[in-house]
Amino acid sequence: MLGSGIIKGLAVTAKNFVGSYYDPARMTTVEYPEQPTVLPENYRNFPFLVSENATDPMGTLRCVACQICEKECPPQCIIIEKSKDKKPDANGKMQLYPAVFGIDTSVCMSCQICVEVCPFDAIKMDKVFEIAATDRFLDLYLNREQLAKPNTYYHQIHPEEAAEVDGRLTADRKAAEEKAKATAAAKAAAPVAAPKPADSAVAPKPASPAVKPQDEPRRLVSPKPGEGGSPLGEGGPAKSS
Amino acid sequence: MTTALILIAILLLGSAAAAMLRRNLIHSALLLIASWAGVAAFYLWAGAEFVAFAQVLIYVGAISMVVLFAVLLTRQNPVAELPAEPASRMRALTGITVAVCTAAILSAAILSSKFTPAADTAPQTSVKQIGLELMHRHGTALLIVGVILTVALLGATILAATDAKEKPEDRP
Amino acid sequence: MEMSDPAVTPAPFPAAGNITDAEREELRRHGILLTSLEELYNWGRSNSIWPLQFGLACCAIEMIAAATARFDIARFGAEIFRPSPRQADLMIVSGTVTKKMAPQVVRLWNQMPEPKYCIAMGACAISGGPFKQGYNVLKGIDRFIPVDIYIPGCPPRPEALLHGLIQLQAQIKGEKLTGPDAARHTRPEEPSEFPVPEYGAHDLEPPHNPDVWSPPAALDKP
Amino acid sequence: MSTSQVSGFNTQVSAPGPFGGPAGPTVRAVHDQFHGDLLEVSMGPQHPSTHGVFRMVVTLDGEQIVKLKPVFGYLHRNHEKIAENTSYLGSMPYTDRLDYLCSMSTNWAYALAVEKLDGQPVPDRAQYLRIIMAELTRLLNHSCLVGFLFNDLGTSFTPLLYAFREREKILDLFESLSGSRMMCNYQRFGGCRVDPSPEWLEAARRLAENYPRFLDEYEAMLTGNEIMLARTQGIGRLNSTHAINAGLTGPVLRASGVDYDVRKIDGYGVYPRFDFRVPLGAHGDTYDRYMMRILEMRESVKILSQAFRDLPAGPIMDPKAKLRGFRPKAGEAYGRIESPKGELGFYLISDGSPNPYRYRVRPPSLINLTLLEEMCLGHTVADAVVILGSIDIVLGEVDR
Amino acid sequence: MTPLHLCLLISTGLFCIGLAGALARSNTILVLLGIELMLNAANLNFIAFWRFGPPSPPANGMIFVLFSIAVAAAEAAVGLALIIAVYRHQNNIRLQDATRLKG
Amino acid sequence: MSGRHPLLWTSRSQHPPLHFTFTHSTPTLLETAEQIRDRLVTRFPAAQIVLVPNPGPAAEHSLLLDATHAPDIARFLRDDPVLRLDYCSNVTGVDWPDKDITGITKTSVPDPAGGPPKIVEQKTVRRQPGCLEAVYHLYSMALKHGPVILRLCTANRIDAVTLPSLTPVWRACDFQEREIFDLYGIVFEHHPDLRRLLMWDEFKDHPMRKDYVEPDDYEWEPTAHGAVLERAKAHLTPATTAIKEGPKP
Amino acid sequence: MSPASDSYLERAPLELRDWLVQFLPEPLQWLAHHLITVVAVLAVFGTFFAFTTIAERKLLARLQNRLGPNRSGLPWIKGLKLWGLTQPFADAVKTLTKEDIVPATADKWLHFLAPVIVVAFSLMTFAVLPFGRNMIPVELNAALLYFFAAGAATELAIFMAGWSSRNKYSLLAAMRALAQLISYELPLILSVVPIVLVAGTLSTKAIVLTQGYWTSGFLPHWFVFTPWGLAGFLIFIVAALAESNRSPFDLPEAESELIAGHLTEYSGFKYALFFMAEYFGLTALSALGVTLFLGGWQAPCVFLEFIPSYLWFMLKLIGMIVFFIWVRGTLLRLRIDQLTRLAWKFLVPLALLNVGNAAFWVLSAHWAGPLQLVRWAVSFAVIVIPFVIMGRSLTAGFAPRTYRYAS
Repeated sequence: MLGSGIIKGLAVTAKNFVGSYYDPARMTTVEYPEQPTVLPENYRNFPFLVSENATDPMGTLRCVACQICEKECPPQCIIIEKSKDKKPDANGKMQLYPAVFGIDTSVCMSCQICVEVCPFDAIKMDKVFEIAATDRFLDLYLNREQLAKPNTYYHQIHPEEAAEVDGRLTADRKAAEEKAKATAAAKAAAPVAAPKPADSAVAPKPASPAVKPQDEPRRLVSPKPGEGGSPLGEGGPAKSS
Repeated sequence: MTTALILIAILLLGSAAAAMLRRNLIHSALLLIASWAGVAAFYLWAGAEFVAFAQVLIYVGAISMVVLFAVLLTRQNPVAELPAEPASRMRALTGITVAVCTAAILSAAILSSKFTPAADTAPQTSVKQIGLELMHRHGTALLIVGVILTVALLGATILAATDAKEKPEDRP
Repeated sequence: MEMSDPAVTPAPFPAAGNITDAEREELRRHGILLTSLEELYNWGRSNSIWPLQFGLACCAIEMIAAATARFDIARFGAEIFRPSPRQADLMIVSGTVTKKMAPQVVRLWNQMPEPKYCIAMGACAISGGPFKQGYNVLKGIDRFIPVDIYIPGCPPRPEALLHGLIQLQAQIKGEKLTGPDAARHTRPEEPSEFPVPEYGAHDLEPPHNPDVWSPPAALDKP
Repeated sequence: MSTSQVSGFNTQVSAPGPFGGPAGPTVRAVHDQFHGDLLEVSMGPQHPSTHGVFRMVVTLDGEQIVKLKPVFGYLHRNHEKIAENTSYLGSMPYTDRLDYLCSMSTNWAYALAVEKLDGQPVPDRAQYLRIIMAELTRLLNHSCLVGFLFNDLGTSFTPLLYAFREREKILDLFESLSGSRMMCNYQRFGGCRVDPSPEWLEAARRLAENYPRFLDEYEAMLTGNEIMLARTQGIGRLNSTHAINAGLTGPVLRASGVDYDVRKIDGYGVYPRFDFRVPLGAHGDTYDRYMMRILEMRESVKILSQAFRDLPAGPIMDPKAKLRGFRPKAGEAYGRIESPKGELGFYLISDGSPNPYRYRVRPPSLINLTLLEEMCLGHTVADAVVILGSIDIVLGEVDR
Repeated sequence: MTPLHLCLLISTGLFCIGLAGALARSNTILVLLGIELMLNAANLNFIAFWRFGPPSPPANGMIFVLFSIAVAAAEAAVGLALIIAVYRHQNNIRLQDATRLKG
Repeated sequence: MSGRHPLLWTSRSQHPPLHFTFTHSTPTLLETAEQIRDRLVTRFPAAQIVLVPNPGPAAEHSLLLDATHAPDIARFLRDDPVLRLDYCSNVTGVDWPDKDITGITKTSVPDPAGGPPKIVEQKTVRRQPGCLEAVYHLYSMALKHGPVILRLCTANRIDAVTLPSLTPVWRACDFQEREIFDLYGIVFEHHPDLRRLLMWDEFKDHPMRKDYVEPDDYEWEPTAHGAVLERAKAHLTPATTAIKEGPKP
Repeated sequence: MSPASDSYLERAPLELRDWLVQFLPEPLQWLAHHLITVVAVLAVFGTFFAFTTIAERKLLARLQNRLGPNRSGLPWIKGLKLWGLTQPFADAVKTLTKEDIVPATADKWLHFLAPVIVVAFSLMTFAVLPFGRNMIPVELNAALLYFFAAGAATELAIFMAGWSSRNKYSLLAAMRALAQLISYELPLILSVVPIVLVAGTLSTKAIVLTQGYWTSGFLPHWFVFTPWGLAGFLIFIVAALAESNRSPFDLPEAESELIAGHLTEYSGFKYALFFMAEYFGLTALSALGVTLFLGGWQAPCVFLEFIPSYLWFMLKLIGMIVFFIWVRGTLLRLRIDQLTRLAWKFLVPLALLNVGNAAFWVLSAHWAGPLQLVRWAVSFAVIVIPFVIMGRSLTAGFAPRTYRYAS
């Protein structure tokens, strides 16, 4: 009969109306700012750099500025500049470190490819998503200092993954140590060669002072349209074809 | 009492005259609706409540819709009427002359005639009374009107609904 | 009008000692009246942000998701997505703005009545995002219209949009009606409509609006 | 290149005055033919029912459509050009953004094409996982599509919100597995990225088990509704010959009664091991297209339950598969899958370098629109919106 | 001057405006509307006499007006239908052009 | 003709089919590409039909048709009862720019001294003119097989860029050919409605061509490197230097 | 008169008014009397409008398993949420202060007049509605006629809005509004005719009074509890939905088709006026439905009469509106031709039959005993049989289908 379908539909919505008062499967609204969002462990938003030590993040970055992630990043939102000097890493091996490491979160597509390709477990995905901002450059471009977060933080946000990574890293470290011991033994056996002090240096040195001057507040330089100096502001309909 | 009447008359005549003068057909139609509403106001003033509401219901609610529909369906140019040609200017002049003459003659006749003074209050007529009157004394007329309406509407439908394309506007 | 903020001492008066108590009282009342009006006005606007029903790409789906049962943007009174820009307060540029679409976006922005706000949602709307290398992709909607809030992410979670909305609400609540830091829409010299770019033979003409957008040359060391 | 020829084809209809004043030549021609007053309405690119930034230039006689020209390109993000300048792996996250409702199946299509290009085998467990993801995606896409369709039909968002309520449950699964709600970036050449935990599989199994209950309620709400029947039955009819010739695929094609499902034809992945049926329509109208989705969802649930039952143990990634520095052999390949919207294909030409020489997406959404005008002619604006909704397009894929 | 005189004068005015419109305008719809105005003028008279005129059977004036309104509605419907038919035929609604009965 | 096709320039065709395990199957073609080619050659003796082999593991070989006969051949393929290729799945445009081919001819020059003949390598650089190509993937819905791949090549990339449209044969080509016209600039003759599909009508370039240069709407990017940085350098005045390190959080 | 009419609560509003009026000089008392009534009606229904909007948003949200607006709070006081009940006032502040845009090409006067007219006329309809015992703003003999006459003008305003905006979507909406009005005015009026026939009056007050009886104290003699009344009520509801442009008949502002229809070019306060008028229209029609079919302000049982009549009226009114919201949350929209077909081929014949049915009811009023049963049976049959037959022909060709699967 005409209207039976309509009544059936009304019954369904009525059921949902009533259900929304007692049935949690129906009432799924999360009162967002008050009720914190529960993010799954695998959640990824933007990358961050893992540093071993919370007190000296810059000195203990795992990143060795190999620039693989910079090359592999599909939208090319990572910039790395290698340092001129070397620092010992957690294994005590002398490594380069990033003098500049920047991620433009206004471009990043959270694809996690940088994490996947990183051979050093130095870059991981963060879970922070409440980063709405009012300035595109000042707030959304993250530099080394903003990106560096300690390993403990990593453990906090991705416990299982971090444990697995740590296990792997300690295994590597052990292997490296044994290897070093072996070589040392070999070297000791060998008549020449005194052990280098760097090999036994376990404690990482504090950050190189060379980096410091760059860590100063940056400032946006806007071109002044009136002064005919910089052509940058105009951009202009430059036709290249 | 008379002041109200004069106000109503100004609304009624003014909007009717404006309607007839406007170039834009939609404006004309809307002004005419105002004029019909003025007529209804006159009825209300005269104490013919029922007729006033019927006037609004039928004129403002139905006829005006049909008129607007007709205007929209027959729109052609943004300018509703082409610039006046000599012939149509002639027509206009004739029309206005005839109307003015008629107005003069009728006004003269009205002003010269004498009527018995009216009762102070409006004749009390309830809706029920009207209904009974309609059904009894004017039953035949009612029937005839009904038949006319039906035939007219059927005719209108047939006229407007040519090539099998039925349009809802043809059934007021 | 300078007394909009009661915390600020009225400047045009020569000295505080010259005003009588009655006058001071009067001034205070004015200030309170104005601030409470301001507060009422901002309260109304911040609690009734009707977004334009306007989605561009992937982020639009997350925008819809923000309006659905789980996240329910309605809690903030912002679920009335108006399809007509005439009734909208907020334009959420959700997704990639292509050069072909950019003139329409600017036109829609122009059609919105003041006070109006713009949220650039997602990487594409902010800077062209992952697609910024594309020949048909506009590198950020802020090249043509002013943006109030940027929400990075690709796409941002619905919660991130809500977070952006809360920030916008806070921004509206802090707006002043008068004075030097008055809200944009109260200043007549600020444009409400922006020139619509035209389709050119190779690119949009102009490729950006220099009045709205002047990219920094670099982040410079002092 | 003769650019003058390009402009010669510029038959863009000029915008008429509010009352169909000076319109373009085509409109005039139609005017003479139909002898009525025509109104040209441009629906989109910002329109509530064009499912994104799609635009239809519609010529109306009263409310009836006498001409409809789709206009594309408002979301042309140069996906193909970018992919030709990116590594094979780098294009994977971009495929997420093609059909942004079904990133999992788009991922698969691309992975399939690359695997075909390189001769890369895939472990069994990964194949099963791919099927699970693809069918979950189908559930998600179809239920959302039906919601959007009802929205176009004029409900006040209710069915859409119910669909999104279920979608959130699937998205939660995707998120906990791949890390992202929509842009999963889950498939890799030679397998999948993450192995789901037993709890995840249990949750997914439970979801698939409960899905028919949701579908029943969903159908009870509006499938039998008289208004729904009157609005969709007999609207936008499409016969099978035209549909085949126009290259339509997916539920739109099957609604016209053509038995063509790439899952059955190609038997890609491990689909031949699954027992499922392909529903076919008889009328090719909007209602059939709607019902195809509903019935396919029920079949998807069946596939899912079989997949959860038979999911083998083992690696999820071919150990020889390369992540970095991947250079497939020179050659070309066309890989296609049955995405929820139809046949989604990737055509790749490799010259042996790390970037594809040519990267082409065969977008089902775009090609399914080929017959939009024919389907809409003679119907009203309200129907055009519904017909468009029933085709199921996603602009990311249409314009790429 | 009694109210009746005034009413009748108003009615005359309305009638003549309608007459002028019907005669002077070349748009068919306006001509029809002019005629409607004239009918309304007649109705005004009915009510005026019913209210202020010599005693008559109760409600007579009102009933006449009701009939008149009904007829006017019929007239409008037919007239506008005719206009639409004419428009379909000759693609405009100018009175001068509608001179032939045969197509 | 055969030597002209870009896929035949290099020695790709010498690869034998590879052995590998493939977990996904493809629908089998009722006839191999060679068989189809042979049948077409007998049916259309005037037509030039070249088998373009696919050296990759997919081994989907294609048929290169000449432009004049292409519509007839296409119609034949569609209606042929053995093939019934009623469904054109995919139409792709490909740009093959001009390329310098370095050929090495080895000639053994007999050593006048009577030793073993000396092998002299002679390098020849041949400028191979490029072309624009349209690739059609055909399937049969009736017989459920496929794909048969057709290729059509334009004479060059500059002025002779017309190809016959196959839209009259398969409606499915409609939008795809328009897209190729838009992005590659191939003009399809007898296409019912050849307009730009994705870019706006006023647009003049063909952006998917390999030599397309984007308009330089440069803006400062914090993470400029590679090509972007090169482009940025043109805009940076010597006075300004981009420095990527900012304030501490 | 039942004793309930003497209760203090019942008399309170009227006595308050009389008390206020008595302070004024004699000649002004008439004016003040009416002014107070008007102000009271405006205030009550203005507030009612505000809460209808929030109720609609919250109810729809609950239907859709959401929470709906719940945190608007109050200005000047931080941290107060008030369950979002102040949401309409925030909206009001916002819309009032919003820039008013008149398109350059628009017909300025009509564009301005349309919202004014629509609100004015939808408010005018409230004049003849009896909100409670002795609580009727204007007592008119031809009250029903007045109601429909005033209501007819609102669609005219929608037409004006659509036409004057010079927007194609608006114009299409204007055409739709006209077609809809022409189609649904008739069934609406025809659905009311049986009431007039049985009650023998056009006065709303008298119609409510005729429903003020009970069988054995708890079976009220509301018209909806008769076969013809039920049928009339259903037709009335459908036609009222159509008249107030509510889903499933919201064609003039069909969002998915015509952007916002006739409202597309309206912003700020003018838009708010339309919005207001829509809700006023809905409220007025619901109130009319309550008056005509649901016994107006009458209590459903004798022993519930202690609750004041105006509260009963409000309760019923809220019930009607909730029903309308429920329908809106569920149903989808008709197409314009289906809309007119439903009116002309289904509702109008059914309503005409119902008039005949009511006539039979009046003629058979004296039947008693077993004849009473026959009377009910006949009356039901006269409605149900044509309903089924015409319903079948209306949905002819439309049915759920079964599908085959590929082998």
